[in-house]
Amino acid sequence: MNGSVLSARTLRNLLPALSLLVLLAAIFYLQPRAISYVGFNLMLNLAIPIAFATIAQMCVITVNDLDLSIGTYVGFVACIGATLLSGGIGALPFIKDLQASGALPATLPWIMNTPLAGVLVLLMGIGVYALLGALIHLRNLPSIVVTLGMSFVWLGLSVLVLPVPGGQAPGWIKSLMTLKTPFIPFPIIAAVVIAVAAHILIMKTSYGAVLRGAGGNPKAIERAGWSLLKVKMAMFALAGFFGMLAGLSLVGLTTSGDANIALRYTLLSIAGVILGGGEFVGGRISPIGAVIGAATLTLAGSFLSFMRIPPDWQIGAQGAILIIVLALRTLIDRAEKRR
Amino acid sequence: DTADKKIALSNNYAGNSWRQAMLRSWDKVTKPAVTAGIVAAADPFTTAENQVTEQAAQIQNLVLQGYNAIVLNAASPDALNGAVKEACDAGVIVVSFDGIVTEPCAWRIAVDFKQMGKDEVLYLKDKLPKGGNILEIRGLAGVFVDDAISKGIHEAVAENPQFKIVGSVHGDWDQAKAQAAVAGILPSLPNDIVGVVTQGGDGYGAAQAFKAAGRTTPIIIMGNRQDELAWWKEQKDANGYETMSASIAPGVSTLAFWVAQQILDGKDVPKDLTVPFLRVDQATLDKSLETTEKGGVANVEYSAEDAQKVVDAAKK
Amino acid sequence: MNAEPGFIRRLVAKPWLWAYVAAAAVWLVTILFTGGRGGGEVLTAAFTFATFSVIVGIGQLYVVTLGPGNVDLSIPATITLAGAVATKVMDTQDGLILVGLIVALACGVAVGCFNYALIIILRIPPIIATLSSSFLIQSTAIAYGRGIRIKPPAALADFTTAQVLGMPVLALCVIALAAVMEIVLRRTVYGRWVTAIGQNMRAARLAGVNVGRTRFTAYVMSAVFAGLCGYLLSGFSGGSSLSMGEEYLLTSIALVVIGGSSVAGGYSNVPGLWGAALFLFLVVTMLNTYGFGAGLRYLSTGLIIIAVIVAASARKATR
Amino acid sequence: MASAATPIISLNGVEKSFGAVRALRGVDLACHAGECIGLVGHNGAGKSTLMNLLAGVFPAEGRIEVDGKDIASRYSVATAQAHGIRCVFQELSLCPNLTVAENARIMHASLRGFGWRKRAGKLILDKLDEVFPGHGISASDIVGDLPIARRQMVEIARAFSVTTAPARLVILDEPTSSLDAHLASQLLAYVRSFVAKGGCVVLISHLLGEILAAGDRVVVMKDGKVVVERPAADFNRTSLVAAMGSVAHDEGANAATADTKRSETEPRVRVAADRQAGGPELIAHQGEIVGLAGLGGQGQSEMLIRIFDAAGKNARNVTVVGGVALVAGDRQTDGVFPLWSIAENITISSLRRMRRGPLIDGAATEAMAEDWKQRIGIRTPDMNNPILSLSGGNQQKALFARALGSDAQTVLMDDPMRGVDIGTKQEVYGMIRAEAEAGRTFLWYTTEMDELKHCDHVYVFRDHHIVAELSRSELTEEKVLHASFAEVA
Ligand SMILES: Nc1ncnc2c1ncn2[C@@H]1O[C@H](COP(=O)(O)OP(=O)(O)OP(=O)(O)O)[C@@H](O)[C@H]1O
Ligand SMILES: Nc1ncnc2c1ncn2[C@@H]1O[C@H](COP(=O)(O)OP(=O)(O)OP(=O)(O)O)[C@@H](O)[C@H]1O
Ligand SMILES: O[C@@H]1[C@H](O)[C@H](O)CO[C@H]1O
Ligand SMILES: [Mg+2]
Ligand SMILES: [Mg+2]
Repeated sequence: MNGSVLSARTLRNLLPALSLLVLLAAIFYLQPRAISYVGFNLMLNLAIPIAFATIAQMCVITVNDLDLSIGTYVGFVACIGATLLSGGIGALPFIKDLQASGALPATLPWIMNTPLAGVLVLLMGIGVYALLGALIHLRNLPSIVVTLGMSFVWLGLSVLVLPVPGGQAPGWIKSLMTLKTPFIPFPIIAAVVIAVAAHILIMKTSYGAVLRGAGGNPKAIERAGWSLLKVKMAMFALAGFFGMLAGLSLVGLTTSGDANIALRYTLLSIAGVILGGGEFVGGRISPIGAVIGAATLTLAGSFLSFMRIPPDWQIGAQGAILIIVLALRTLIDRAEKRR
Repeated sequence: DTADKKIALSNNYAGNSWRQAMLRSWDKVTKPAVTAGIVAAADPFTTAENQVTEQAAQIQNLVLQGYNAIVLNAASPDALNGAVKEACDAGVIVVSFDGIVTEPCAWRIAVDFKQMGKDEVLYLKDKLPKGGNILEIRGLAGVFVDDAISKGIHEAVAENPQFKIVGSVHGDWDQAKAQAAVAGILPSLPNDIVGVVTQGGDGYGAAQAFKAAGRTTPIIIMGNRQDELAWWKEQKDANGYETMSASIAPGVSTLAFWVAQQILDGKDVPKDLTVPFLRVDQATLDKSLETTEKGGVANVEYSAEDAQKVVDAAKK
Repeated sequence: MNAEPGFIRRLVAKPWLWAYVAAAAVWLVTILFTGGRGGGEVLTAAFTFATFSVIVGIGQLYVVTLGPGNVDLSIPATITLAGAVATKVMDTQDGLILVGLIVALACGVAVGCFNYALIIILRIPPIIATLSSSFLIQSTAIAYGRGIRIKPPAALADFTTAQVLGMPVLALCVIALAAVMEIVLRRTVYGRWVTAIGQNMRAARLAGVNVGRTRFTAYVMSAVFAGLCGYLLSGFSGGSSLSMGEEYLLTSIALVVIGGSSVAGGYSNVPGLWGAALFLFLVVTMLNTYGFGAGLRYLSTGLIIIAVIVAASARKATR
Repeated sequence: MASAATPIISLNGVEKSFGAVRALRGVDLACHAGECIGLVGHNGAGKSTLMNLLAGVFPAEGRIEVDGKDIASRYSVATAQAHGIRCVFQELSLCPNLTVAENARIMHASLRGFGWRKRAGKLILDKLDEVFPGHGISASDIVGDLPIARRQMVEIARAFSVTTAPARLVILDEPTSSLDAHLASQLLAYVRSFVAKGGCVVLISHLLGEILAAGDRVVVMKDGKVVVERPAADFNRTSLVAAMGSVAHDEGANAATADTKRSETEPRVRVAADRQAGGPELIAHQGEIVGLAGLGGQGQSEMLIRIFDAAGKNARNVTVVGGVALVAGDRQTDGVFPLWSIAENITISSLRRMRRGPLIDGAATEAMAEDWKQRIGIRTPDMNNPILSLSGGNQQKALFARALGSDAQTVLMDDPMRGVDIGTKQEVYGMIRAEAEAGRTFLWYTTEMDELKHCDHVYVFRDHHIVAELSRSELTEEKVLHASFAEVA
């Protein structure tokens, strides 16, 4: 009996990977040249920021909360990345306008051109996330409302920083994101590194067990003498950290910022966590699954594009593919149960 | 000869009448071109959600599928540069229009949105030399079209101080949204609003909001949508209402198609082309309304010859 | 606190109170700008537009009450589809108003059944099931109408824009609807079942609650209300458009939570929807009135929402 | 270290109120090394509250001395743990999403660094081997996958395991409520050996036999106060029950006596025999009390759920005539609606017949709640209080009221007496008997031999199959145990 429970669980854990493989097979069937070094580079490089965002969302879901602001936060980071982080305060459009109008001198003192300003703001972003965790815990607030509010805050800040899309990503991020690694395409290496790092951090470390436990039974964690406040703050700070990586890697790929760049990441990241086998409550999550989920979502887009759907139905087809991928999982799950 | 070349349309949004008209124009012009063997394929692709990241992925997929040229209505002028650069590096021609991109390797078919904003104010100046209070309805915040039109409006108002912008709301180019925003701000505005400057897709909503508030309808600049034109005509017939209407013609997508075809054909085409926006005036209203289908947008489509003329004009 | 008369104590204990307090505060700040001029008109406009969000908010509320993970993301697409189909069927003829209504509601029923089938047969988590189906519905709307704007029948347009003494007739109807739905939630077996499922689905099943039918009904109801909203909205704003539902995604969820219902399910109230809807409209109006640019407007909207929720929680803590 | 005479912890006049409810009204208690204190009292007497205080979960008024020093003001979970005070709470305190080893780590902050998982696994397994030999639990099992009895075993083992801080005082709040007799005796034996080695245990149980067998000293609580405190040797069952304020019932006075012949009529519940295992079919007639026996977690609950799900449907192999109601034993996951009042929790299954027009009749539901408050003795000032304000046993009573108050003809009971005090149990037994005589059918899963004696007919389960069928006259403890352990024996 014990053995069968175990194997059913392992199989369920394997499901995300299985759906990914099926999708890859379908892509190969439709477009054999997609399955190549160049093909993977093109199809998967945008999966990197999604994977980071999904991990960020997963951190929040672990403690039974939901982050509806991750998309706008990623956009905010991208805007900062394309301005403050590359050229300091001097890179902000309104400073440039002031320079153009002659209100400010053409050459600015170094302090206004140092990327340190960007680093500082990004660190503050993580700090804000930690504070949100604290606020949500101390006041026992529904995270959905707080992060819904925050989604407006981040969007507003982005629009203030970059009223019109633009800016320039720092060169080092651009070159990192377009790295041509030998043999194995960079996005695949990056995905594996992200998955393994997040897995070790959350699933393998001893404090990781406490963090996840706080999702499973917060009362038990408190009764064992841990501070739930610290746990919440840690998880939200982690979300802020991974969200920051998402924004930076995204701006490295797009090379410039845009306030509306990642609105979709909110839903995508939630879908990624669920596709990866995570659950909304109870601290049941899987970092590896989440990264696979992100890759699946990205590849689903490629698959559809290869299918050449009539224009009217292109949007619908994306819905259909989500349904099919998840239905596949249910079918395997059912078959396993029947056995 | 481009008979074996494949062209794709990458589109980031299909959820309004302008975009639907754009897609229809594309079909109308490219289908015969494919049948005639001018190009091998001209497939349109639309992303599910209006998102830069999704469109970037779409462009990359189109490259993988071996399209020789991508005609692009971009979700962002800068944020797609990474994907566009990759496409160029892979030898794919990228021609952007309406939502143009700044990446130097791509071609741009631009409409001078700023001028469009200016013209709206200049029209008001013509009609109302004494000036007065005006209300501005903007588009989607953070998108460059919104910024450009608004800049033009504000510049022209600065040059004509008899006008004063007493309120500014975002209607997101959506008439229901515009209606709600205008209805909300109207009560706080002075009674003597003489004009409403808009960006397209929001004029009808504004008219409804003025009507609901029981205020006299000022001169509302329209945005070429059929419902806007129809409302205008109704008013005109009833009480001689006068205004103007302007927007980019959705058929620019077909110009972009021909430009891409010519580049593939080895023709020398300048990177930056400008087309005038399409303007409807009191005199042309009836005719424009007649040729605009229900639910559509006043439109012009381009033939290969039209495109050639635009290119030649730019070379001079 | 003990000295307070019972009525006030009970009122203060209501979770929806804060939405109204916030709405009133924002309204006052707005008319402060004009020195009190136009206060009534602002309210009229607020009621007019809040009406549509409340209609979909009610459906969303029932779904959210079903417990963690339950949410209907297909509301915007359903609004669009129902609006498009209804206007096309009515084809501007007053005689077909009822037919149009039935068709719009039928669209809702179809969408609701489809959503629930995804959730129950394919076991797809509701958030993803309804998101996926919303893409399919949106495509259907595009393929069906291609964004064609047909004018609504005049009688429908008149009804949706009618006012008595500055109060929109439609708003009065929806206030009545909200009252009925509040009674359904509190005082009927169905309402209790919804709330029970939201707290503990397994326990509900073992207590004899017909879990399947109850959830099914909630999802269908949500879609039907979205259909109704699409129908009325196309009447109100002079026809349907492909983007007419877009803003109701976040709004419908925001109404539920700002209105004082629990996002974790099992604990909800309908009156809060109206407070929250008025509040959200008035916030935008206030910021527009004060001439805030888009950036500051977003920023302030966010901070105000957080402030309201923190204030509401302070009340809970002192209770 | 303080001298042996100084208590590990002593409480002086501690008080605790939850709003209007005064849960503790001045309690004195001292726990010394080398003794097992048996703590008894009616449901809601304040036992769990007192233990939460000892474990530092919430603050209280009064004097708390640990090792002779007054630390009431800064007493917390962390201080308690540092002084070797551990608690197995009445409502399980494991994280269901974590493995057994990870749950051990939650308790032991020192399990960290490289290889912590292995060490945690060994720690917990060694202790499980020691307390519950043959437990069948593996360190990598996800706790949520384990049946409730095994979860309880893990939690107990975790409380006794030692890393940096010693285990000097272990509080067990109804540890045996989910354990069968066999596991319970293993635990009690371990408690004795722990005490013999100088540890201290506070044992709370409603099974007085356990208290008398394992306790050195018995403390009786009533209405938030300690009313009696004497050596266990001074008590027998009857005197202990008397001390608690209930009248001891003659063993089996209410139990069915005559061995009624099974009816020939069509049964209310029939579950076809398992073809592979070849056991008997399960049958329950109108007015019968049918017991499902065996060790804990042998498929009895699953059988009840199967029958529950089959009601009103055309299920394969299971026929059920008429409506069914279920009394959950695992009240946290199967029974309680945590956001609701006691009244709402009780009436949920009966709403359909308490309608006036389309609306629920408020007066009728209120009357039903009040009626059951009286009939089953729920201790609360107001039935509109939240259900979670009730003590564990009283929550269980509310679940009973829900099922008995419904119009179901068959009541399924999933080890329903967990945490119910002895006085109430006797009353409920009586109620069940009376309801059965009035025609109701009961299917009763229980791990307590005493309760089987109330049944007309008993099916013994082992490894998800029915392995024996005993009529009232055939029922003996030996036969049940024999069937339960057939393979071992
Ligand atoms: N053991 C369980 N634990 C948690 N949820 C469950 C369990 N069994 C069923 N459910 C959920 O309860 C819901 C209803 O399932 P069920 O088959 O009991 O429906 P029902 O109420 O009997 O419906 P109907 O009577 O209309 O057939 C489903 O969403 C299912 O996922
Ligand atoms: N969190 C709480 N809020 C309000 N009242 C509470 C709370 N916890 C306990 N009580 C009340 O305190 C009293 C003592 O409860 P406690 O749980 O200590 O009883 P108990 O002796 O453990 O009972 P049982 O044998 O049923 O477990 C009860 O009246 C209970 O209703
Ligand atoms: O993209 C289009 C055009 O930019 C138009 O000018 C305004 O409406 C938008 O939808
Ligand atoms: Mg059922
Ligand atoms: Mg207790």
